[in-house]
Amino acid sequence: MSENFTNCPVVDQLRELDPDAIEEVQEFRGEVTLFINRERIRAVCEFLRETPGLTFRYLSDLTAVDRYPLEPRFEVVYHLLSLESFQRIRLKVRLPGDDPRVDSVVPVWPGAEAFENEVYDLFGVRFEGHPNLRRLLLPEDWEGHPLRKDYPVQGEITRWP
Amino acid sequence: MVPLAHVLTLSAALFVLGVAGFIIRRNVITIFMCIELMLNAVNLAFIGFARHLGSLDGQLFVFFVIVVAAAEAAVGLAIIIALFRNHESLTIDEIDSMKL
Amino acid sequence: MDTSSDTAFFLGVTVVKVVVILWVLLTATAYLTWLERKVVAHIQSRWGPYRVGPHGLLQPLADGLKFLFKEDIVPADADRVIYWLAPFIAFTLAFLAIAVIPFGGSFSFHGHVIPFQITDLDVGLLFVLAVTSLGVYSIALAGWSSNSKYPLFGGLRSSAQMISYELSLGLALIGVLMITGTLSLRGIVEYQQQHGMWNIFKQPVGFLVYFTAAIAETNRVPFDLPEGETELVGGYHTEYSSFKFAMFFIAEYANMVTVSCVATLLFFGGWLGPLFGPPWLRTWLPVFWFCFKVFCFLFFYIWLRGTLPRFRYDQLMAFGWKVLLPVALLNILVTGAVVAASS
Amino acid sequence: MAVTLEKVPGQEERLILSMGPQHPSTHGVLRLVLELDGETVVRSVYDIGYLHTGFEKSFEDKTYSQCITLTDRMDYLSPLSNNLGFCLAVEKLLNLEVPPKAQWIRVLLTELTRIASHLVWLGTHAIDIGAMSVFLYCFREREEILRLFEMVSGQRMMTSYFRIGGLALEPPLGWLKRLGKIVETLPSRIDENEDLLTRNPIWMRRTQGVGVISAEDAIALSLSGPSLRGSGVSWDVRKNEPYSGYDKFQFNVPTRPEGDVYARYLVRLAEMRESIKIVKQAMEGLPEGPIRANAPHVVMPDRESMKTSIEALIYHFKIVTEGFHPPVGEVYQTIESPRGELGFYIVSDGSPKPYRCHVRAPSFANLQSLAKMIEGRLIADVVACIGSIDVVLGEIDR
Amino acid sequence: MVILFYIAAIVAILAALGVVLQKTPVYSALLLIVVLCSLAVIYLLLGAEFIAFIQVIVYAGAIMVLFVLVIMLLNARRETPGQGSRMARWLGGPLLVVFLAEIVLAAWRQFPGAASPPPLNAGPAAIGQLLFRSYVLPFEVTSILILVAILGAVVLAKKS
Repeated sequence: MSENFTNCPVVDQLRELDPDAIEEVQEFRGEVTLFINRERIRAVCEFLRETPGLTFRYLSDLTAVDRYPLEPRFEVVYHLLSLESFQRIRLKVRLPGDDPRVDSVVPVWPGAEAFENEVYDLFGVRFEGHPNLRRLLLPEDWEGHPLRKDYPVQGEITRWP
Repeated sequence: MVPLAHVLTLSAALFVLGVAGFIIRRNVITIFMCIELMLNAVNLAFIGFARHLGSLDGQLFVFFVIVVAAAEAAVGLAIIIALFRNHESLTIDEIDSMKL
Repeated sequence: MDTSSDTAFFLGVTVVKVVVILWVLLTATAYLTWLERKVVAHIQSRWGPYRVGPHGLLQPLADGLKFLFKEDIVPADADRVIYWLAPFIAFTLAFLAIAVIPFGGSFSFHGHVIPFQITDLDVGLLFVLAVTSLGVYSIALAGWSSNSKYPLFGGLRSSAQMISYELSLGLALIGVLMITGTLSLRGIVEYQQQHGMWNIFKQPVGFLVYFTAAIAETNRVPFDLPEGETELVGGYHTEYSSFKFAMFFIAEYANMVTVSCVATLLFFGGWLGPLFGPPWLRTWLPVFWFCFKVFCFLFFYIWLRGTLPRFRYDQLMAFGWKVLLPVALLNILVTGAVVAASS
Repeated sequence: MAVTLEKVPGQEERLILSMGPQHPSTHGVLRLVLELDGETVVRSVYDIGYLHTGFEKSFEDKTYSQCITLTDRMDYLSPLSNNLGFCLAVEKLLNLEVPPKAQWIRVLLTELTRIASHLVWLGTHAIDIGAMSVFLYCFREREEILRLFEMVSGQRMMTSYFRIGGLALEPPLGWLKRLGKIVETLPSRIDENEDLLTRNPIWMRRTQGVGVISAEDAIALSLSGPSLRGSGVSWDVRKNEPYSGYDKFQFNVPTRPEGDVYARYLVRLAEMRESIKIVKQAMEGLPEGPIRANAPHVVMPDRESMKTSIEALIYHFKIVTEGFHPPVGEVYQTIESPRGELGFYIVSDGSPKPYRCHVRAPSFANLQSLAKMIEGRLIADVVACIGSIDVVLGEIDR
Repeated sequence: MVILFYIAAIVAILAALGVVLQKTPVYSALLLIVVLCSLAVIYLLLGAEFIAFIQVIVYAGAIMVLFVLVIMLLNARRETPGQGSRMARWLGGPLLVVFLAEIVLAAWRQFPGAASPPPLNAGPAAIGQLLFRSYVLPFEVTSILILVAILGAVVLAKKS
């Protein structure tokens, strides 16, 4: 977990593109995690997908983690995969609890639509520019976002009519 | 044997009913069906005459009428479908322009 | 013998025949369902019904009872009159067609010659065609009156399908008619008897077209799109339950029987077959041959069901119009040329 | 849930059809809302969540070992793949090496799971298109494989056989013999099914050119597994990022360039044959040795040592009552499940329960391609396409 | 036989009344099928066997199926009552009755009583002979007409 971790060519190339894009780099069990500036996530994703030699063309996964009660509370996690070099990389965007919104990556990967819907549904993170942000797993009129850490686990006792 | 007059009376009654329906109904499809009713009334008269005269020509006319009715139904229903597409309605009062 | 007692005798015999044939047909259709379950089960290497009676032989009875006592559900917005009418139309028409089917020669009873047939019409084949052509109403109306989307699709599909395939069905038979020169079903069989050759050898193409179209007419695999349970849930009878459903069910199997009977009569020599033994056997053997041939067709139906996937709607229409119809027309053309050349 | 489609003004004659969740061929409780022009699908939206059980929330309140039983129930047609994915992820988190015998048996069982799962797919796909018999043949074969699972784990479907660091038990005696018999008969049984379908003109007409997805679209839509390989992209986690010793096995990754339903069908059939090859290799080269890693604080001791060793008893008590403490960190481990790339993303805060565990369900991503496949096609094709991407709703809704 | 004629006639008239008075198109169509079938029975009684079955096969079995199909397709429910012109309402009925009376009167005067008609051979063979000998030109013309009708129907129903 070092700020000056440079064993990954992606990091250098990204720093070249935009010095402010990467906030932090971590490595654990051989997996590289880049913390990306919230404003730049779409640009970074586009860059990673398009740049020859990197070609992280495949969005493997998109999810979120709630670090409640820490702030910034939410981390949106992107797992990218390069089908050519068999590399994986993890991007993270930190979002504050009072304004959990981030640019959608659907314009970059249409396949992100369902994943972002799910994160919106279960975490309440809003994705700007998502074509059809909706509750995916829970009913339309559901209140709250169950995967948040402050969501009551016990709930109310349901009375059947 | 059935007297010819009775056959013709039935035929006339059906024809008049067809005309009445043609006048009082508002739905295009029903109106079309009333036309079919009139055709059938005429067919009945043909068959009656064929029997009366002992000639097959009347029956052949019925044959032709049926065939033509089939063609007419195909075209007529196609027109009705086209009308419905453009007017969203089957009521004859609302379809008053010649344009489809 | 005076005519009035003659007429009375004729009427009595006809009533007896109607009752017997109806009973036989109802039982046959009931056991056809059993046969289907059994055969398909064996095709799929399982046992099929085995609980009710030995080898599940009483299963049709159990099914019938179940249908009788199940709750009858009518959809809330259904057009009730037509919703009721549709299964009755299906049922009646399916059993009406059997009236002109001869299933044997004739036997004598107290000096009267009684044919194995309810009534012999000069235009018997036309009667069968007329009755089956009305069968489409039951399905179309059932689909429409349920006021539900899947049945509506099933109804629309079947209307289009039946109109399309009826053409080929009728045209396929014309070849036979041209050869035999009669519309009487009994006459067609007698023609085959006189010429000592089944029509299948003269009209193989006609038979193939007829049977393919007939499978489509009876909505069976691989043309069972109006039901298509994996696409349209149950097609036109999705919303039907209890005895009304049973009527559709029975009608479908009765139609299969009718279609197989017509195929037997027109192409496979009807009740013709080797005769031997004492006179009573000679009287009843034709009936046996007839039933045996019909059974073979029914078995083929079931076999298809266990084997083939289903067509898609557009493919079905394309097949009907672009393959079956031209082949049927060509068959007529060739048959006509041959008949004209040989006469 | 409860999605609706609004009618486009001026197109009132179009029909909005709600297909599912109660429908014979939506493979569970998938609901599709279709806008139909005649029988042609104009637009479609899928609606899921009818089987939502909140596994991801439940994971957070269970120790790592307890989570394994939950993973069974996600993709209920391939429980062992799910077990494996989760165990591998936790093992990666713990940096735990699994002994070769356990790895081999894991490979063997997950490949059997793949065959069993593909058999269910083949059967249901065939019955969707109207071929009834194939369905029952496939289930007959699958039952044989499920009996094997029952022999090793005591359960036909919810096996929970893999443990973090190895396996639950030694496979019973006579198991390999039985396995050998099944492996011998399986190829001919697959041939039988193929006889009924592959060259069948009706089958080919129903599947060829239907639901075409190009390679670019497949990648952009995060498609994975056989559906991706059916579009000509040769990506298989087993081959490209080997786990659990897959690099020691010889097998091919079948692909087809067409991208239609038929291509996906052929790919899956070929995969079943490849799986049989892997199973044979694993059977023949099964190494001797322990079935659990030597990590007493993580892996449960066996019953014998518990009776003789006080340390083993204490470890047992600690693992059962408290669980183990992995290091703080996060891992993402993918495996090739029968449906595609199954990923487990586990965030650990050092406590015995995962802080967050996300499942990247292959069906969840694959389902997105459905809209692209069916728009402009007929209702009957919808059914064929759903079958061809082989979705399992338990996994989608989690 | 004669009784059968009157039964069929009464059924036909009642059903035709239904066709005209029903407000739901499907009922009208069904009743029209009843009319067609009872007419077929009358044809049978009048010695037109072939035509009777053609009537059922073609008219009831094909043409009316098209009607039902179109009604289903366009989902035509009860029609809305229109405001017809008052003159039609007051004059139409009596005029129709007068029209009917005229025809009936003429028919009864022209053809009184039951004449014994000459024998008639109306089998398919006889009809075929006549059709393809004396009426071969009309026959061909109708076939062209049907072709044209098919083309017209396809063009009309096709979506623009």
